[in-house]
Amino acid sequence: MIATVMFYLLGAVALGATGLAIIQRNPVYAVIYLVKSIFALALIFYLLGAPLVAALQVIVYAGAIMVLFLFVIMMLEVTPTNASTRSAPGWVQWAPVLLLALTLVTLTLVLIGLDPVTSEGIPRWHATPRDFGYALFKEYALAVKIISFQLSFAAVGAFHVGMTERRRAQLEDQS
Amino acid sequence: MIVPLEHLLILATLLFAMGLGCVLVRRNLIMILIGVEIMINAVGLVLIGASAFWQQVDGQIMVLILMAITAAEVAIGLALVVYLHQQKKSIDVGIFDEMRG
Amino acid sequence: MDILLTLILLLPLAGGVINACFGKRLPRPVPVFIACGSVIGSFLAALGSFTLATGDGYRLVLFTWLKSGHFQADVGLLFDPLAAIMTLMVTGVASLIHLYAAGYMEEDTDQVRFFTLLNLFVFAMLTIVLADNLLLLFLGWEGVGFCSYGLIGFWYRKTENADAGRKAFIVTRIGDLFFAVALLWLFALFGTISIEGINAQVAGLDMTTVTLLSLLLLVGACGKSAQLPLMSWLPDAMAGPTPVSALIHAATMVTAGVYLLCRMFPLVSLSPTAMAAIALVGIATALYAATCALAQNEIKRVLAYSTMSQVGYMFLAVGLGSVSAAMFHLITHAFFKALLFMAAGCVINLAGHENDIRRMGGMRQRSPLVFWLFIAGLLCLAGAPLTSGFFSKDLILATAFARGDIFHQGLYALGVMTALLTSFYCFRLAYLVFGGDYRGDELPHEPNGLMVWPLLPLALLGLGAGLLNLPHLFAGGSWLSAWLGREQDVLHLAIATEYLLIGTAVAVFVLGWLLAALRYRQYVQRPASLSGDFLLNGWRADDLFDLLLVRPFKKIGRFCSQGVEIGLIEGVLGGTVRGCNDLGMRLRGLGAGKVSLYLQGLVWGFVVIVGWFLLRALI
Amino acid sequence: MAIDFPLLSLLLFMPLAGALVCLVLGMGNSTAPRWVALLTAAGVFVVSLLLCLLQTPTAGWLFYEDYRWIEQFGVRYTLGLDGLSSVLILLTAFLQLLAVLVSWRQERAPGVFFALLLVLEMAAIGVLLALDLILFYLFWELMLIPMFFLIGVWGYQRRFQAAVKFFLYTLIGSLCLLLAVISLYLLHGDQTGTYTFALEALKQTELSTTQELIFFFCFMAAFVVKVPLFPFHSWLPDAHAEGPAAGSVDLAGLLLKTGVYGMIRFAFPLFPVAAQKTLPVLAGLALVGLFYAAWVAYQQVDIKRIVAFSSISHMGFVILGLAAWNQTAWEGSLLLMVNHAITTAGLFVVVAMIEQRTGSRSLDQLGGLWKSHPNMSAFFLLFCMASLGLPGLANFAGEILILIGVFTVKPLWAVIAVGGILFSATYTLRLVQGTLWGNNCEPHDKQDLHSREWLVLIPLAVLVVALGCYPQPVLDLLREPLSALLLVGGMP
Repeated sequence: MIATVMFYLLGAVALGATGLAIIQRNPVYAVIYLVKSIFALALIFYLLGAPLVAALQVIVYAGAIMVLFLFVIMMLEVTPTNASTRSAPGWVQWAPVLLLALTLVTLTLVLIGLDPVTSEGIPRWHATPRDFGYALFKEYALAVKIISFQLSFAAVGAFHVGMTERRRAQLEDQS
Repeated sequence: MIVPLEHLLILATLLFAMGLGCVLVRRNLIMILIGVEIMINAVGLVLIGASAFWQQVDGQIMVLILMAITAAEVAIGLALVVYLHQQKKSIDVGIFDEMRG
Repeated sequence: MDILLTLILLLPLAGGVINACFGKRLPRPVPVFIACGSVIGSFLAALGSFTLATGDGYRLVLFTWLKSGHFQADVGLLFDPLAAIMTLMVTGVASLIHLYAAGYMEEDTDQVRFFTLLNLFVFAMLTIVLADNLLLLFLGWEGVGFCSYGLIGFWYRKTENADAGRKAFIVTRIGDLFFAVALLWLFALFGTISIEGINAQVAGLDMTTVTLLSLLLLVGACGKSAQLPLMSWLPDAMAGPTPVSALIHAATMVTAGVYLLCRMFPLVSLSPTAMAAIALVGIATALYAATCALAQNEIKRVLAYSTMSQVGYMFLAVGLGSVSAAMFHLITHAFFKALLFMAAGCVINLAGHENDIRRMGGMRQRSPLVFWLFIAGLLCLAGAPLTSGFFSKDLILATAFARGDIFHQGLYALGVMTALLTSFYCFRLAYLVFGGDYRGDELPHEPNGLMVWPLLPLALLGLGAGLLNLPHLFAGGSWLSAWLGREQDVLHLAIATEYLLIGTAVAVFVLGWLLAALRYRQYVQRPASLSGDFLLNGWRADDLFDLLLVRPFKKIGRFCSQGVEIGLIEGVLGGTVRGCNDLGMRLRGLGAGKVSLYLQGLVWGFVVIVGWFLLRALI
Repeated sequence: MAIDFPLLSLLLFMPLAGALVCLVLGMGNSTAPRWVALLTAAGVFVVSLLLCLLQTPTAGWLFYEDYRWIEQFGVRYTLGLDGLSSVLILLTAFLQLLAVLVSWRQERAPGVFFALLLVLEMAAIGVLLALDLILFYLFWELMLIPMFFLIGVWGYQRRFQAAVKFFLYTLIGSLCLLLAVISLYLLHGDQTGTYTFALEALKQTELSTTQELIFFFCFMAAFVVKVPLFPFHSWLPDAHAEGPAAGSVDLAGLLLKTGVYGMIRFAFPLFPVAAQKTLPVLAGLALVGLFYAAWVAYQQVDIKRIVAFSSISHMGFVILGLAAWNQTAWEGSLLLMVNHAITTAGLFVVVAMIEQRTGSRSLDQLGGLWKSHPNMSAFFLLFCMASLGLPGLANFAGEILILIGVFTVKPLWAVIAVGGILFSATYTLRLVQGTLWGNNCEPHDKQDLHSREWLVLIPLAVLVVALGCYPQPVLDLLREPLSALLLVGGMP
């Protein structure tokens, strides 16, 4: 019972925080709101029986990814004044997108409503760390390896792309 | 039963729509990336929900993988943002239209 | 005989074609010989084949011109009494005029073109006369229009001349259109365009159709014969060389309308309304032209208006139902008017190429021979007793009088009135040109022999042609009426009435003479008066036409070319082009590297596809 | 008569071969291409004359060739020649011969120029012979390309705009045609199971009235633009005014004819019911165009544009004759078309000569040419008189037959059309007056006609007179084919 109430509460928080995040002029605020939304989502994950994922959500998303965002924002000194000349989109820009989003939502709702099978509800259940570990390192072992490669590629790529001109020139001088 | 699956799906849809709106409307590259994050989160929510619904861990593993991919994506993406900012001294998407037809 | 008949047509054509193709390469007098020779040959051929024309006439089909479906038009000749007498007149007068022209155009550098057109004109005129079907007649009809266009504008370096030619062509063409419609209608009704065929079948038609057809033919005839309301080209046509005026605007082309109505008389005469209309047009033109002639200052324009007036008499005669009176006047008029024009040409030469009668005078001293020739013509025109013009005009007026009812009495009265005016302007011309002393300062330019001696036979013919149809009163046998097979045209009036009519005619002639003598015996320089000006400009008919027809036409033209062509059509095209351009620019804006737009498009596409499947699922 | 030798293919591919030779020899040699072109055109003319002389006035195909071509789509290479096509092919060959002579002194890339002329001739002949709709469409589009380049490369200042306008106009029409051809093909295939583009087979397709109307409009879109009928004419004056002399001759003599040919060979027989229903519309447009073009022509200053508009006016007459739908009117229409081609070609040729000598085409600057160039002026006068419909000259014979045919069906149309004759006189006389009469032009080239020009003008002049006085041979050739085509449509 309390889980249900919590779900709706957390859902509302997630929605509200996300909504606030996307309309912020200053990206820093947006990131902060997003972190709030991520926390709410992490709790929902926990409610839905995924404590490990919930923890990772907090650690990786809020702790790593969002902080990376903050770093970049601060590094680039992106403030509303110099971020762009017309940073906050007005109604004119929002209207078609809102329409689009609404259509999308309506369509999804209709799709959901059409399927009678799903009206059962989510049972109370949680994955044991053992199950989780088994699946991850047995069935999905290959995926984990690929993902690790990918992460290292991404690191190299980010390093390469993010290099400054000066540094690039230096490197070329050396070679 | 915690909650009907529909409600979860609705929540995810709304989140996804918001992320999408953010991507489409905002002109700030960082905000666009933030929009992408929101959408990925929404997808993650659905995966977790499905995982709970069928009581299988696969969904959760998907989310894990998703997170890793996201991290990679954000790393590359932000690096690109930094690079573009070096080139143009701006991160407004309107400026990056060299591929205009 | 067939060959002779063919030669009538063929000789002038051959002459024209040879001159057109090779005239420039031939030594100088040869083209003139060819031209004159061909027309004289044609005259001789006409004389030789004259006997063929008895009764219903002689038909000769040369070849089929057009044949399609039920429609067939032959190049065929119909040589009946009417055509025969007309052929003789045309070829005869044309021969004399050609000889005269040989003298008149002696010094012109462009002789060949002149004689080519003159020959072709004679050919076209003879085609009108001899055609056995309406389409061939139409060929001649348009042919004379073209030749007169070329001849009026012969001295093309002056734009006014070319303009006059164009005016003549277009105004007569307006009439031609009506003729063309009549032709089409007649074919639709009878399935044939043969003149004999049509005339044989007209009896069965209902009255409205007959009236309409006759009126169409009337308007067609009006165009060629310069009758109201299509008369305004004739005075301007005097811009052409004098032989042209003599040939086209006196003897032949202007009478084509009368001839057409006589040709189609069995049809036309069926409708009393049409007959009355013809008579009214005739008398109105006669009166109108006579008033205009009073005030003209150029010798040839006086004659032009007199021509119009006399042709009006012929129309009146047709309207009265007397073909022989019309033809009689046509023939006598051809003689004396050709004479007058050619003599006028001599006078103009004598006055040193001066057209204006106010700057003439005393011409009698310069050349008595020309004086007497001109006077002979004028007497005929004025209707001096015992001249041909007297008899022919009198026959028309008497016919009108003999009909007895009030309408025809009125026509008679107007006819007499016109005769008075005619006599008056004739003697005005005579006094101004020949009386008194020379008022100009040009040296005379002697006409050569070729220009004078063809006038002699014409003068004799003019004075004596009355014999052709001498009425009973003068112990004549009305030969022309008999030849044309129209005994019904011969009048049988009480002797007293006849004397009364003749007395009136003589009185009118004398009265006109006296009035003219009173006014013009002594030349007085008169200031231009308002009424004189009005008459001089032909009742300002040109201005009226300009206002009613020419300007609206030009306006419509300008509207079409500026408004519709450039404004509307080009506008629509330009608009489409601009629209496409704009659309292109906009579409280009869509692809302007804006990722969010691409994404939005992607999602919309997704939405549409999902929506479509949903719709399919739901329905 | 059965002749195994593929004469029609010979006729069709002779110009193409000539064009290739022209192209090859034209590289670095400026005199060879014109001789090749002249010989080829002369050859085609001789063959087509032969075909005409071999004709007997019968309804069927005198020559017929049918080969497999693209079998999976039922496209065949089918050519057929009857009196109708033979007359028009003879006309095409004759005018093309003159076009080559007219552009004899072509300095700019003569090899390509003459090659294009010959390709154009091939395409026009192909259009007149093809009996398979795809083959027809192929030639129909093929006509566009050489014409586009002839105008766009060898024209005057605004040539490119004119060429593009011409191209777009006709292309849009043609695309409608293609659409209709393919749908008709599919429809016929669905009905009978045999998929074919053969004209005779497609005539049997059962169509509802609405379908017929739609197809008919699509077909007519292509033909009406080509003719051109009144509101679709605006490419023609530009194309004439900006195109070279040979281009104008070909436009007036070849391209315009194919539009009418398409109507009577394809559009009317394929969709008789729709044709009957739309005849009044066609007649109305034709009448409006007849007057409209005459009025606009009167306002023009450029003599080439005057002739172009007179062309539109005359084609209005032709279409009016078609709309009357009877033997006399149709024979008149076809005859007028032939005569108009000859007359207008003559006019364009002389206009080009005038421009060569005076450097101007403006009525304001011309005048008094008779004085300096009497022979040229005489020809011009002759063609002008033929154009205004003087009896005894070419155009009149056609016009009067049309009028008679129309009058028997719809008197009012004919009466209105007669009025058009008057206006044709007004602008033609203005044209004559502004160029020949008067006194205000000093041409820099005093040379009257030289021998090559005589060679071009004399045949035209002879034909103008001959066809005016004795058009019977042409009418005899046209009679049977036309009455057969009329029967297909059924009398209204």
